[in-house]
Amino acid sequence: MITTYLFYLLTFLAIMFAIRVVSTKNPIHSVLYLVMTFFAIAGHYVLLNAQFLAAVHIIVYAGAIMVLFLFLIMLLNLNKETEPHKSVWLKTSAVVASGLLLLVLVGALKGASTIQATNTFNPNIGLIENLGKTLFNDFLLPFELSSVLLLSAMVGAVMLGKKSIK
Amino acid sequence: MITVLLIFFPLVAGLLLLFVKGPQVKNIALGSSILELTIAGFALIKFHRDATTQFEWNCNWIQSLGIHFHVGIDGISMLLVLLTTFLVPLIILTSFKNDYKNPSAFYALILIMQMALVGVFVSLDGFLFYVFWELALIPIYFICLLWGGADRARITFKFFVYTLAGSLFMLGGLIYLYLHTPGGEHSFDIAALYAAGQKMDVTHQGYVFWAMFIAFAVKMPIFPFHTWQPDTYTTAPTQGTMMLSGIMLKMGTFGVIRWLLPLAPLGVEHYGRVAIGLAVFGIVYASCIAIAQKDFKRLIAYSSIAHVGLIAAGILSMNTQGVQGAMIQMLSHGVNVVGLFFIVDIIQRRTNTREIESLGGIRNVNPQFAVLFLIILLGSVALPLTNGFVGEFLLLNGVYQFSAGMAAFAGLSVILGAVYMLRSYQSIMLGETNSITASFAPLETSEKAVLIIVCAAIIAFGVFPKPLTDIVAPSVDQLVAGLRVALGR
Amino acid sequence: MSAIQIIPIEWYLLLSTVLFTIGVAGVMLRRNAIIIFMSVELMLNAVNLLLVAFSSYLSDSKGQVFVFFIMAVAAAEVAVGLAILMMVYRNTKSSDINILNKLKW
Amino acid sequence: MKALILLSSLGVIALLAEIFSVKKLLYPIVLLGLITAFVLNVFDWDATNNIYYKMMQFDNYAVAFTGLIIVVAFLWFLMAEGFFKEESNQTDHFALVLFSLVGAVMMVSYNNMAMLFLGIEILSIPMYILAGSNKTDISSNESAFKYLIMGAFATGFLLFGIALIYGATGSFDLSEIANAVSSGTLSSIFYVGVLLMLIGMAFKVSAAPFHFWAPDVYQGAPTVVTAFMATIVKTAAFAAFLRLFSTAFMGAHDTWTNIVWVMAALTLLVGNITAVFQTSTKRMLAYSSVAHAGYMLLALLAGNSYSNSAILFYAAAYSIGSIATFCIVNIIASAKNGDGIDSFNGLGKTNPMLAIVMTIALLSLAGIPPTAGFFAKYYILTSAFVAGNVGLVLIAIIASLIGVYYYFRIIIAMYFKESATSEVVEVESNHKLLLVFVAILIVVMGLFPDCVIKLL
Amino acid sequence: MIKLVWLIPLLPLIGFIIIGLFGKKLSKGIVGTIGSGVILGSFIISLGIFFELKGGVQKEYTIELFNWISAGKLSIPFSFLIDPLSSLFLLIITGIGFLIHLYSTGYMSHDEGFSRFFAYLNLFIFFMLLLVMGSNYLIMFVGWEGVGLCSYLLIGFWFKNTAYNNAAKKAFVMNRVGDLGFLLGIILIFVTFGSIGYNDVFEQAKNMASGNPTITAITLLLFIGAMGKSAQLPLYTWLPDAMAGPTPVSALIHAATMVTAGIYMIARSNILYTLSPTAMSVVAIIGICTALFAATIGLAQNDIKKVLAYSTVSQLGYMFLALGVGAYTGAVFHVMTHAFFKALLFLGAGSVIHAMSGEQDIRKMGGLGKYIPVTHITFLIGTLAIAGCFPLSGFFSKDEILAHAFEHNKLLWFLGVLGAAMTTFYMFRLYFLTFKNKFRGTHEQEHHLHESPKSMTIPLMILAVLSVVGGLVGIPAVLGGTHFLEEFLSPVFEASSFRLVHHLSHETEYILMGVATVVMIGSIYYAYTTYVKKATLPDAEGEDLKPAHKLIYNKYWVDEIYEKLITKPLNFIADAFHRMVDNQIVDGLVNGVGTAVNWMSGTIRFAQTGNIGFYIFVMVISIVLILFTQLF
Repeated sequence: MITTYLFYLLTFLAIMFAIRVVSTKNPIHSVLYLVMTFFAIAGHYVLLNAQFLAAVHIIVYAGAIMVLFLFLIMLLNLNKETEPHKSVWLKTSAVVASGLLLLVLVGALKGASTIQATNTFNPNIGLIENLGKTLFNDFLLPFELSSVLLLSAMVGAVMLGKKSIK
Repeated sequence: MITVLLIFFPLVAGLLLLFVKGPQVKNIALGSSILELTIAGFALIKFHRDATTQFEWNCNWIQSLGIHFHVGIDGISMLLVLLTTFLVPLIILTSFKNDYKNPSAFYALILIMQMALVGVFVSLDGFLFYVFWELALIPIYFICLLWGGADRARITFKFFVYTLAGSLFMLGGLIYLYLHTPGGEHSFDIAALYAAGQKMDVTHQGYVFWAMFIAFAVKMPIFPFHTWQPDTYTTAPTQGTMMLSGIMLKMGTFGVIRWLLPLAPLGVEHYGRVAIGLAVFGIVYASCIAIAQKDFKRLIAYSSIAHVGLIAAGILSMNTQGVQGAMIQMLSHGVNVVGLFFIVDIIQRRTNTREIESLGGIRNVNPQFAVLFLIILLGSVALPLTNGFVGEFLLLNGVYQFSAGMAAFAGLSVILGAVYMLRSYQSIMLGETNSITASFAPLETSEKAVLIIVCAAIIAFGVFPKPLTDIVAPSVDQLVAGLRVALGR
Repeated sequence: MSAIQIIPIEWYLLLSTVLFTIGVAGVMLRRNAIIIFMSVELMLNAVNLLLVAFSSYLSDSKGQVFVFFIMAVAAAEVAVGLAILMMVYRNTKSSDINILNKLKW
Repeated sequence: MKALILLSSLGVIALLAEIFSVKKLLYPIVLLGLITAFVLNVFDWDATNNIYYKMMQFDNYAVAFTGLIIVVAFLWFLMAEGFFKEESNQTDHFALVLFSLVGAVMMVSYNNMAMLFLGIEILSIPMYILAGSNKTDISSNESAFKYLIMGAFATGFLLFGIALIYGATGSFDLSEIANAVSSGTLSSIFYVGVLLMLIGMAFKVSAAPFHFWAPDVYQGAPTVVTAFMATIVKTAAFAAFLRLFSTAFMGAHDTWTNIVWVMAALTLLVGNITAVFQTSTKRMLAYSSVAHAGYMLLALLAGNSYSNSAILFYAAAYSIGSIATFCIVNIIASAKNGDGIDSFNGLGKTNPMLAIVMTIALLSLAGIPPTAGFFAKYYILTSAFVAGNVGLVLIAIIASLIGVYYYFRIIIAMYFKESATSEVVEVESNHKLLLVFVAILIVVMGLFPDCVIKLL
Repeated sequence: MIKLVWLIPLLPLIGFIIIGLFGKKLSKGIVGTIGSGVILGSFIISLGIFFELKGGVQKEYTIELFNWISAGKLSIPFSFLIDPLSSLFLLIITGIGFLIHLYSTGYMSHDEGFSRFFAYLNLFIFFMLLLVMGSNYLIMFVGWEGVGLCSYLLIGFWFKNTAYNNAAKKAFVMNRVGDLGFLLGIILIFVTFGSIGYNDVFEQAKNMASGNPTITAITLLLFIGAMGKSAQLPLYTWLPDAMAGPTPVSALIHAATMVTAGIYMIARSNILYTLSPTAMSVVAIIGICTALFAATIGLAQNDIKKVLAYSTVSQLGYMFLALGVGAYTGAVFHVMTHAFFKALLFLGAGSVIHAMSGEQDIRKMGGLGKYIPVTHITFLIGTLAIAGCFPLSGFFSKDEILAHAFEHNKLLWFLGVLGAAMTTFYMFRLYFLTFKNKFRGTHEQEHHLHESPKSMTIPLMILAVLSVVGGLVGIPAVLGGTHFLEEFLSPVFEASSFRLVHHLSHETEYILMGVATVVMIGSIYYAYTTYVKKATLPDAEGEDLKPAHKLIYNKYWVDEIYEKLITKPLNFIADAFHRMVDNQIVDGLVNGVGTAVNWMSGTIRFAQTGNIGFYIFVMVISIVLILFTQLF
């Protein structure tokens, strides 16, 4: 039962914080709410027996990515509620559109219960050992190639970030 | 082999011409076109007067799609190859007094266009035919765009898109047939396409008919697909107009004979009456409009619509007289219209106007020109013993067998043609001279040569068309017989 | 006790759909580029959550491994995105996306 | 596969060149590397194997597309030499382009969603950066920014789709998914996943109504980068799109054919119609690029034996034509300080060579015989015809007529309009060489298309 | 001789080519000699052939030169048919043609277009010969159109004058109207009989039943051609206008030869017409109507040539009347006699005009008899001949026609006699006004009056003789003759005469002749009293006329009606088609497509707002739509 309650709680938090992320005016607050959302999601990961992933998630998102955001906001001095408002009309239409999307998606995804698990239940699936095996056997090639991704992101970020030398 | 030579010689000559500069360009162009005519003449000598396809050349081109470089000449093709190779030297000769900028490109384009035209007439593969068909459009587009008259950009563009639109429908029709070719492998070979078309039922042949008819109708052009034509003819440089009206127009009529009739005989039988109706209406319609024209070049353009309408009607009535008449008339019309447009050119270069009303009395100053003009005019109004008559008589005969009423209506062009041609002749040549025409310069040698050749052809073909009919008759008979079989008559 | 044995998969599906939609709404609603980026992150996290849920439900580790890649990509995207944002900011002194509408029609 | 490794290494070499100060040599090394990669790639022909736990399938399809990508990349490098002359970011540019090529190769050879996803991202992220590589130019900034935000947004949907498909089938492997589809009833979330992936892919190939990014991004990015996007990125995206839908989702085609039908029609019409009014050649080409995606969608939709080679040929014809046009637009735009159509005025007189090549390229793009573009269109139409999509064929015909309309505006400007100045635009000799080569290639491909279509 | 038949048309053609190409360089004498000489050559050959036919057993020769047109089963040889009918026409054409050529050497001697004139004349003879010699309808059509062309060229001979050019054009176009009918008729013949050779067609036709609707259609179509060429109602208006040409042309083409082509054609197709009583009736009715109609107009004309022109129309009407009542021989007979006296009258008129220095208005003439005696006498002979005075040629031919008409229908006869009375009246009116009383012209003209040169008067004299004796070839049995012509032509009309049997008692014929003669004398007397005794003059221009007079003076306003009814609407339609239909609707549609694309482009591109928010919004909406449509 506790799991169920935890699920409800985490779900509630995640959605609440997520909504705050998009609705808060101050970017700093947004960042912080997003961090909170990430924590809630990490909780879900734990609930789903993905302990390792939960840890990585916290480290990567809350630790690295979010700090990057904060850093940039501070650097560019954006921590003010300077964002001009979109007109009500636009906001309404945006909300309606996303509401519709939600409706459609929810409606479309009703049939998920027919999914049949092919494997027998294994609670250790999210453990580092299992993941490591999968990652370095099946997914070795993408793993290696993701280095190319990160490398190019790095090169790119540096290139764009540095001042042009005239 | 000779067919391949006929196709590629002008191309090579044209490409080489691009690298020639200086005053020799005209002569080289003329020389190579005459050489091409010689090749055609050689082919004519070796040509057996029967219905077989000769000088065939068939090799794989796009193997995976069953597309071959398959060319050959039968009577129908022979006549049009002759027309093309005969007219191109004339057309080049007509330009000897024009000073075009960048002449090497001009003549190269003409020769390349000749290559495409010959290609169209000898193709025995649907895809190859289409490629040549489209290829012919590019040089003429640039000829018109680069050397044309006022407002040419818009007009030539309209012409290009219009004809392209038509041909795309044809492409659709060809692909459709290609996908229905019998046997395991699809093929674009003409025989396979014929077989594919003829085994379809009326409805599907109807699709093929309309898809291809539109392409040909635009090219010819037939009412109501003609509106690109007067503007284009008027705007294009004279040689371009001649290429367009003298030869390119025949692509449409040839297409109907070679590709439309045997591909969809039932379709033609079933829907042809609408097409013939359009063509016949177009004859009278265009003739009427010609009466209202003030610009002589435009007048001829409209008269050309009228003539070609009759040709189309004759072909679509699917009998020997109609088709044979069409073949003869294609040749005659090609010669006549080149002559007429050259006359416009001569007048325009000397007087800087084509306004019928503002001219007059040229006959007083230049009787020789008047006589040559008159002969060409008579050919155009189909006076007996000129080339125009033979074709027109056979065509009317063919249409009559389809429908007497249609023939009578189409025959109105006999009257209306006389009305507008004589009216313009009177206005331009007769009466007293005025300030514009008083100093009408005498004909240059090259001009005289062209006009005399044209006139000679007009009379020779009118008096003794047999050499031409002999070439084409067996093929036409075979075609019509084949159609009879296909229609179960 | 794993959640997967108690909580039906639909719930997770629903949750991630909601989160995803909130992310979409954020992208549409906001004009501040940074918040838009964050909304995109939210979308990606919704997907991550879904993948993890499926992974557990199917007892298949591939789903979780996939999440790693998404994280890597997200990190890369954020790095590049923020670099671009910084560059834009240098030129326009703003992070308002509506300023960036010179290219149109 | 070997090509993939070589390309990655080339990228790293480019980065190292900065350190070892052999920048001067880099350009020839890269060209040489591309040639080598091409040769290595040829050796993979007919060596069909699933490698690395079926992560990749380097079948002939992949080899053919990889070959195409390398060839186009080679031509692109010839064209874009100036882009690598800028001292400060030289190696970065090299590395980014090469890395994106790695992504492209992944996209044509993947057999696993992870590879697809990574491929897309590896291709896209350098593109985001390169689009903004003209750092002080606000248009370039805007371009990069729009590309990034919208790209990331679309990636979200793509990933959501992948997740759903994973949920429904328990696999990321294309063949396993295909098996699952054919083996029986799948949960409805699978179909949602298919549609969401379709949307993600449609975005990448800039199919309407997910094409909005393309014109803006293409216009704002430096011209050479635009050329890269229009050719290699588009080719790779289509190869990926086709591979995904012709293998994994073929069994579920009822779900997506209607959508693709509508998308193709919309793309054709919107792309072509909107291009008509453009005054900037670059933007016009951007819209035309959208339109060309529409034609390729036709083949994709057809899903028959013609589709693969049709898309390969179309991509090849289109890419080569685009390389030529973008090269000339780049030359003209830098010489005349603007890429408006009127900057082409009188080019036929001042630079006949440029004008002729441009004409051939435009004729190819417009699909006029005997150019490659014609056969490409023809082949696409055939495949659509075989599939019975006559309505789409009609739309495509109409669309290509409209296409002629705007391509010819440039031709008319070159030959008909008078130039304000009669000065001759300077063209570097390597560009001349490239252009002549490309022009010949266009015609040769148009005349002998068999050499390409026989591959697949 | 028969082997030389190809020379008959070839000689004029050679003459045409020589004069046409080198005429400018040759002297007038040589041109005249060549021009007339070739015709004379043809005439001699024709004469030879005539006698060969007359004497020989074989009455029909077909000479094939080459295969002209062939398409499927349609095969048209270029070949000639020589039989009594064509040989008779050959004689008329070459004979009168020669005389007129001769006359022209004098008449045209001062014209700068002398050589051109002879070239045209020779060409005309060539085509006219083709017309009558052809062995099938298409060769006839060749000649038919060819003479039309020459007529066009010769009417507009003085091409600087716009009115003349208009007249020429009108002639050509009106002829073309008829030609279309003819052409369609030929095609129908081909469709019906599978051939257009006379022999094939007539052989098949002989076995057909009378009243076959196809035959009626063919004959009516052919008759349309005849109406155009032979100036019958309603296509006659070109002929009076054609008087714009030089007078020899009027004599040759517009009186003696070309205009009788229609009669030749129907006579040639007699079997077809015989088979169609309907067509016969139509021919007869149109003929008599034309005869009367033109005669009434002739009563009030003041231009010497116009009077003769209307008289020609009227006489042609008689010939058609003859054809319509089945008197084929009579029609041909009248063609011949009419050729003599009408050529004579025209040439005489030409001589008068020559003397008057170009004046053609008879109100300004008078008393010319004493100045130009030869012309005067010959003109009088011609006038008497046309009036049908015994025993001049006109008497016999007209009598034959009227007799057949009487036999066929009394009303037709009555109308015919009425027309004859009018003919006599206006011809004598012309004669009296021209040659009697005092000269009414200017002094200058009077001073200038002189007899024409020999080259002109000799033809006049020859023709006068022919007009007198020409009737002798057709003296009817009732007057003790053998009617040589009927016998000679009988092979041609054999098949028809088999179906049309004539019975008319001698008494009746005498009475008819008597009536005709009385009427003629009455008319002459009335004309004499009016114009000689009372010396009445026709009203001058612009005077108020009585309604009936006004009506005929203005030729029933037919030209004006045609102008309103045909020319104006045609121009209006042409203009409407051009401006409205072609430019606005047809081309408008085409251009409209372009404009629409442009407009759409201008509109749709604004969807590309440049705003990321909007792009994303559209994407989301599209996604919603896609999911919604596909999943629900």
